Amino acid sequence: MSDQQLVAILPHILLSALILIQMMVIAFARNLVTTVVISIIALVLTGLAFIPVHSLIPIVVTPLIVLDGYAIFYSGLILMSATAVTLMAYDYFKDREERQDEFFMLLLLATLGALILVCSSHFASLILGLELLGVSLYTMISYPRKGLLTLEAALKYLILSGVSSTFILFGAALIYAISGSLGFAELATIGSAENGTGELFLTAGSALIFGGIMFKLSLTPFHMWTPDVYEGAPAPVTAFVATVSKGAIFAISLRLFTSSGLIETSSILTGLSIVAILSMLAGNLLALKQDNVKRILAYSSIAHLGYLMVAFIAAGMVGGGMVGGKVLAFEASSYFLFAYFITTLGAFGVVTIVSLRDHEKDAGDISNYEGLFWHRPLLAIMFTLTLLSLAGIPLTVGFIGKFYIFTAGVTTTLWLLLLTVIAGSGIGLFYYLRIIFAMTKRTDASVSEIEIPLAGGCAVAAISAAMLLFGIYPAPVINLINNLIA
Amino acid sequence: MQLVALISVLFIGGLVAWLAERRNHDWPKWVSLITILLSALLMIPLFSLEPTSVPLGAATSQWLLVYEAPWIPRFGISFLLGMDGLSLLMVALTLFLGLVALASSWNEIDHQPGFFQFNLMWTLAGVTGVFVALDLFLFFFFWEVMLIPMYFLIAIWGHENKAYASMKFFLFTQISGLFMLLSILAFVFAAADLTGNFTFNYFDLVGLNLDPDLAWWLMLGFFVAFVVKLPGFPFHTWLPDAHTQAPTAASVLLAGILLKTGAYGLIRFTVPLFPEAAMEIAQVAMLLGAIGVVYGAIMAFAQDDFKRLVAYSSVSHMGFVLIGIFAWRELTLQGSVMQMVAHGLSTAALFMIAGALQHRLHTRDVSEMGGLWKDMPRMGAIAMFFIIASLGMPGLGNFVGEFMILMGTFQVNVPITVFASLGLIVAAVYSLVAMQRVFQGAPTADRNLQDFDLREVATMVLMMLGLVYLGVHPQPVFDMVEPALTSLYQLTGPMHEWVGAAR
Amino acid sequence: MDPVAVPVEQGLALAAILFSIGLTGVMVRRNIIIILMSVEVMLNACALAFIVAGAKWGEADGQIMFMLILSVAAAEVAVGLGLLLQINRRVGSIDIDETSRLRG
Amino acid sequence: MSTELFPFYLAATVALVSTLLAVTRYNPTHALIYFIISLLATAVIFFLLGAPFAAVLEIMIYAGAIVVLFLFVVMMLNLGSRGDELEHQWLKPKMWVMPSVLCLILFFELVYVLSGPSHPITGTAVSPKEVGIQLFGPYVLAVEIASMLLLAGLVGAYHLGRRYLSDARGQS
Amino acid sequence: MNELIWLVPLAPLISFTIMFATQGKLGKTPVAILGVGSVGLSALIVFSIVFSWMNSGPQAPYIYTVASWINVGGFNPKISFHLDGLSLTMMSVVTGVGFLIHVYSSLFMEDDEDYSRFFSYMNLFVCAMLILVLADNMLLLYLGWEGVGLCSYLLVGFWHEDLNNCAAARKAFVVTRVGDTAMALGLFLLFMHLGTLQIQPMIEAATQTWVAGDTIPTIAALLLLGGAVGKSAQLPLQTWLPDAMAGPTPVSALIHAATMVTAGVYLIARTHGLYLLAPMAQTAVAVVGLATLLMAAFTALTQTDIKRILAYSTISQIGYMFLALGVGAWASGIFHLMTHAFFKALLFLGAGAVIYSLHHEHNIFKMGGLRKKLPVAFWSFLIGSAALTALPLTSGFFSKDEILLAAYEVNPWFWAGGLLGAFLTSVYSFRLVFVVFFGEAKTEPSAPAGPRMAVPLIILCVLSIIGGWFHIPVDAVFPVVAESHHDQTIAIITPLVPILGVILAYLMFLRKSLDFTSLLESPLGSNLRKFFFSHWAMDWLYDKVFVMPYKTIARVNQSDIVDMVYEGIANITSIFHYLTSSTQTGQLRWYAFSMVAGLVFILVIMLGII
Repeated sequence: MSDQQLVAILPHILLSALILIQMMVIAFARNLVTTVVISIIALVLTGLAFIPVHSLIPIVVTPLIVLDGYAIFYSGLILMSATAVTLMAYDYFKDREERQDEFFMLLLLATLGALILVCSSHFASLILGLELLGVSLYTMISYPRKGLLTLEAALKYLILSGVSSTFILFGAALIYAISGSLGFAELATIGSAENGTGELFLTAGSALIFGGIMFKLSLTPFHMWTPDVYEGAPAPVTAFVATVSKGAIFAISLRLFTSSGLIETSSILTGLSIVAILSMLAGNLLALKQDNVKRILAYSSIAHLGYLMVAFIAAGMVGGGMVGGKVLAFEASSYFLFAYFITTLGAFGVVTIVSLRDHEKDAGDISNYEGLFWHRPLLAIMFTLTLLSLAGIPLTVGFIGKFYIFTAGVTTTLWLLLLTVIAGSGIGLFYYLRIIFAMTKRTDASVSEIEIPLAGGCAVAAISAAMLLFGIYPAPVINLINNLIA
Repeated sequence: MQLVALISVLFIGGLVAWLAERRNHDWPKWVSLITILLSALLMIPLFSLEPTSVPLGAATSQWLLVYEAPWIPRFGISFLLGMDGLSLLMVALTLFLGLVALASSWNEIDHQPGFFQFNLMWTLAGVTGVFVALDLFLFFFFWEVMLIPMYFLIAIWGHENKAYASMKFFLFTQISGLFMLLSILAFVFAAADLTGNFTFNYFDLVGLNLDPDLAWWLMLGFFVAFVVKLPGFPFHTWLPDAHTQAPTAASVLLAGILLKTGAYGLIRFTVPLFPEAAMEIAQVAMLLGAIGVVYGAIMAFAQDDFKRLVAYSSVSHMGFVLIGIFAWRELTLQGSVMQMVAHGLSTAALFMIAGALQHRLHTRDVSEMGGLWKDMPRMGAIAMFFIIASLGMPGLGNFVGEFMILMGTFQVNVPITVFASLGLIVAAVYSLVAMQRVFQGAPTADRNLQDFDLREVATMVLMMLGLVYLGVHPQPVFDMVEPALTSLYQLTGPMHEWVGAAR
Repeated sequence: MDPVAVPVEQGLALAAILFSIGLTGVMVRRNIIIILMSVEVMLNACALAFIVAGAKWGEADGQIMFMLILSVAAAEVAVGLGLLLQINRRVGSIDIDETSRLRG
Repeated sequence: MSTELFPFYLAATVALVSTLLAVTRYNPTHALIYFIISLLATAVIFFLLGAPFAAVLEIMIYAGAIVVLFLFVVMMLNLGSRGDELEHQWLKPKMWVMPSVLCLILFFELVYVLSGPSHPITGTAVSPKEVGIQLFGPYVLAVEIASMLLLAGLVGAYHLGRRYLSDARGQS
Repeated sequence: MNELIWLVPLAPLISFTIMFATQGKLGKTPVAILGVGSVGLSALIVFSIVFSWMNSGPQAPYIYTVASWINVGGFNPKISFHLDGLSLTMMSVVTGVGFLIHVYSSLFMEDDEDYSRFFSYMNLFVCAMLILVLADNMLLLYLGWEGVGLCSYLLVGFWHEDLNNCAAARKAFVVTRVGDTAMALGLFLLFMHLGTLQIQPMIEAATQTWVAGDTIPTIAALLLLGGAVGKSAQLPLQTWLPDAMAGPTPVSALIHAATMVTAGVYLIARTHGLYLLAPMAQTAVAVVGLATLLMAAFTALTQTDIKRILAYSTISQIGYMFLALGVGAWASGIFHLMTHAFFKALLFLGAGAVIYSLHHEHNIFKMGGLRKKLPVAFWSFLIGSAALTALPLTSGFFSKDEILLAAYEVNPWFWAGGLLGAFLTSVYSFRLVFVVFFGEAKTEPSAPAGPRMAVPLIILCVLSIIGGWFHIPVDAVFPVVAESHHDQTIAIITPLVPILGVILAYLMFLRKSLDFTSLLESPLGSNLRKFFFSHWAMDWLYDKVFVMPYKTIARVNQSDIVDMVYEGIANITSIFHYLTSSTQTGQLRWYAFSMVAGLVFILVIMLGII
């Protein structure tokens, strides 16, 4: 392995090393603040370590890992999200579980898994990254062991996620059987050379892989675990599942399907389109009259991943005229995910803060938010912003994200999908507005007891600011994405 | 820069008003007042501007002011504002009605006045933005921005059924808005294929030779969004609910200016961008307008809720605007603009009266009213004036608008004109019935009611003078919008010929 | 020893059958232990498929994937059984239906 | 059908039958023992396919470590027969119908994919040495990541399996 | 003097504005001075103009432009006044009679607390009417046209605490609006083809564009006729006028007798050039007039309410004017308009005096024997009725005679019908006189009205008698009608018929020597009577055909059927929500099942099996 390659995986090495250091520190001097500080340092250092990497891209490090702009962008997103979750989790667990330190270690491990995922170029690293992420998450979800709901959520996630991993594995095995290769890029050359049976093998394999990925992305009909896990898991962990986990998996699946050329098969595109439509409709319909905010966010994430699939599908379409379909599709999905990341983090940040009062149960029910506008206006405004952003209303980053989805769809003339996006957005508005409306109710409810903690408060405030800033002036992020991806 | 300042003043004023609430419960409304006056002050120099030479297609120039700054260069989106006579008039109306709305809510809002004023100001800012935005993306941006504060105004300070009404309002406008977004994007990409230039700039997009089928669909996206907002039949059903449940100030803004954004959009975008496609749909649009005129009037007649009644009358009146726009003659366009302004004033006043009644009687049900003239002669007389205005009495602004629309449309399509003219009759029916049920008859109970006070009378008189002025001396308004309309009118050459040939 | 000339398709078919049996187990059983075991059956089927494929190409990759699957299985089982213990401690049962409260 | 393939079919049949029995037993201990048999049969197949190293690992780690872990847990839980009875009540034959049908469809789809001209394995056996070279060559990072994966599993199992300090204090 | 023409409509307008702005804060005296004085000022100016015209002989039309109004795309109506013989005549009537009625009202309405509001409306009415007659273009005319309609509405519903008055007022407005809309359409049609609405150029252009009998001028003329019919209460839009008697009596005198209802006549006379191009439309005018005059006369015979009798007589008399216009006797029509204004105002004001003295009693059969107690009223009625009946030497005689003779020239049937009408007129007029003023007293009147009511009555009495000798200066306006050579017998029969009617009325109602009771109580007779009494069941018919269906539709659709579509969409969405959320059972095995099902589905699709 050359020096350059070592530098290229420096972030991962650094993060692993710091995890080990953290473990040592926990073993010898258990202290929550120290642990959290180490976590933050680890995340920041890892982020900084990408700077030297930037000058080397694209670079292949063993067949397993490839570092390019795409990977760097998603790594950045993941690290940002992990940092925010760390801050929220600090507030959340401060007074809850008797030993909180391991949580932060697991958080770092999960983050490492996600980082590996986004830069993997081989089924081995794909599976390992996926499992590193997953295994850490199982424990994170069930971390407050006293709550039954958390255990149930973790168990459901563990079993179903395990099943979905086997889907991916079996699919990979099929593909390997026909192509003799486990690296993504080689698939592109082999796939076309094979005869009819090979084609079927490839398609069946990718269908299986896609089935597994759809589970992780909670796309219909693989979505059923989502609301239960979202509701059961502690709010910061839900934020992590919703952002890091889904984002990383989306990134790798987009890379897998595009670099292997699988996505350009028309039957696969048809399947993807149907899944996307079903997700948009089912996600929004399920949320329509839901009374639990965490479940609403779960359903809305199903719908959002459906929207994201529009960009995914656009990446497989030829054409696109002026702006080039594939590049735009990548750009669109990246921006949309960026928007989705900060919006979701904001939403769960608020849920976390509201949940701090009650140690038994997270603030799920919509009634927990009534009157928030009048008693904790700042918190309410931040939540309103996130909800509007989820709904894709201007002034927020979610609007630009949806704009990108529309753009990607329009350039590739995916009219049916876009009409579904419109229908879904329409239904979506209903439940987002319901939450906002609940917040504006005039009650002298107990929301006035809510105290805004320093760490989580800062995180949510920063996220809201970013939501507004990049909603109004998205050019910096767009330029960044273009520099890294195009 | 003046335009940027104008919009920013309103945005910032809203924020300040909100913050001011922490100091004193009464400060926000004063902040709002100062904000509106300040922006009005900013507008004064604009009235003396002469059109500059910004090319717009092959047509003559109409623009008084244009401001451009880069925004999202990736897509050729810029922060492009432009003002011509039409925009100027609409912005002036916006500010005036903002003032009226402020006056109508002066003593009405006890709950969270700061946030109320914030929403009021931001609605005004959003609407102002809509009227001056010339980048399609920016236009859509403002189009949506004005919805949220309006949603809050209804959802927080509305009446008993506010959740339903605000939701309906938002859903209708938002979903139709997404269709427009789809159209905008498809249009921009189609245009980029055509010109090789990737841009949302109105000036660059006007006058392109699109594929007719594509243009038709694109036009439809714009059309739906604007007609829902207008609101045209059969997309009008959000309006009665929204108006009924909204607080007075919001009703005033909604009826007075938000509906006008739909008409403005049709004039500014739908027809000039897709003249041939608009030509194809013109007959249908006019028919929808005519149905709206009559249907709205019949519905207004049937209502027991005073605000609902006025809301349906808006449907009826805006139907004329729709007819006028799609008849697309100089006469009808001018008539439509006049109708927009006059309807803004008369309906705003009627909503103020409805609000005042609700404030005093705690009901909007007209069957519980009656004989109120006796109790409140000033209000009765003023209400009579506006009822008369809204049924199209010559000498007042509404008449000028309606008459010119019908007269111009007659040259384009006789049956539709005849049908729409029925609206003149049914308008008289519902207006006078409303007048009778609310104000006439013997007082039903011994109510000790406060007649209009000085503030209310002053606002009303201002609007009355406005309507009379528009009725007897409308020419300044016509002159103001004339360059704008003429150049838009020239842009669409073929449609003009077609309309002329249709007889 | 040279490998037996098993047709690749038959090897994969065996893996597919095992996979399906495991899947059925997950769908039918209520005992969490057996559900976990069924997942292991599926993982094992995948491992078999990789070995078969690796044998077809005569490469080490298949076996390496098998080893990775082994570690995955180990990690999952460790956490899964930990969860199981905790659930049994809280609920007093390892019946999946008795722990189910989240729905709607 | 050549005799050469006979061991393969025998092992395959054993694997199939034992796996079937494993997922249908009411008693978890029985099920796990059938699973071990299935794993052993699989190991034979691995061996036949020219992967002796994998076969050894299958027996040592899969059957010897992982499944034994299961057995330990079953014993720790000391479930008695209540769970079996419940399972017995629940597992009516009709419960198997829909899932089995679905799995059959899935299976036939895979068979459809596999139903091309046959590709007999022609390669040579891959020795443990070769595997080792590969593992610490191109796959070195995978080994590292797997170590982190096991670390995560370790930490998780530690956290979940540990009793609460308060509980422990209460008992002592 | 002509230059002061702008002040004529302005003076009442200013007065209106002041009173509206002060909202009853002024005392009654200032209001009276302002209200009466402003109209007086207008009258003064008008009569000085008349005087100067008389002195200088026929003059060319004088056009005074106040301001430009609208100038858009070739449509440029101005606010400008057209002064010629016709408008001068109309103005004289409006301001002259109007002034008298104002004077009268200042006493009649003295006890009303809304005195100021009353005069503000009256002034606004005068202003609107003056604009109507002075307008140089059809748009301005339309402004006045709608303005008088509005004032009519306001004044009929003046006592708005009684909802019946409001309903009557609304009916007046809406029914006339139907006609107005037709008229507006006529204007659109004319503008489309002629490019202007300025009356004189428009008529000139019309004559250059079309020849007599063309379709478009016929349609336009018929549409204008629609407007005229509405405003002048002719068939089929006459039903509002009797109900409009709900207003104060001076209002009835001013609006529903003397001035506003004649607007239709004025309109047709003003646009007679168009009717000359449309002989069919002109015949329609005559037929409408004839039918209306007969129908209203029959109805008047059976009425018992003093004001309703007068109302139907108004409708009938305007029918004569239409008849005149229809047969081309333009000047006679306008002449009858003027004389009718005198005697009808007289009759109404007289009726007002009676009602005033009898504490708002309207039923004539509860009156009687008032001849001695209310002499002024009695003489007013007598003279007014005589003029109405067209007894020789009264003003009405001259005008009606001209009309009938002209009608004979065109079609003897018109003449015969008109004559029958004249006969009926004399019967019902003198029925009224005899029942109210002769016989025994049934209600004791209070003191007769003061001089402010008496003086206008006396002046109008004089005018009703001598009005026939006035020469209206319309020769220059209308085409010269060829000298008629009618039969001597016709010329003799025509004035005799009314006298016969008077005699019949005398015998029936005063001497009671003729008794038709048995005839009236026969089934046919009583039904016919009911039929006439209900004004030929027109109200009933309109109620069933227009009002009820409209109300029913409106009520049925109160909650907006269109909204149900959207509600339906919302409900379907909700149903889908419940369907989908029932899949979230929380059962792990179901979740796994759905995953496998999904996988099967994906495989099926991706493998292209389906």
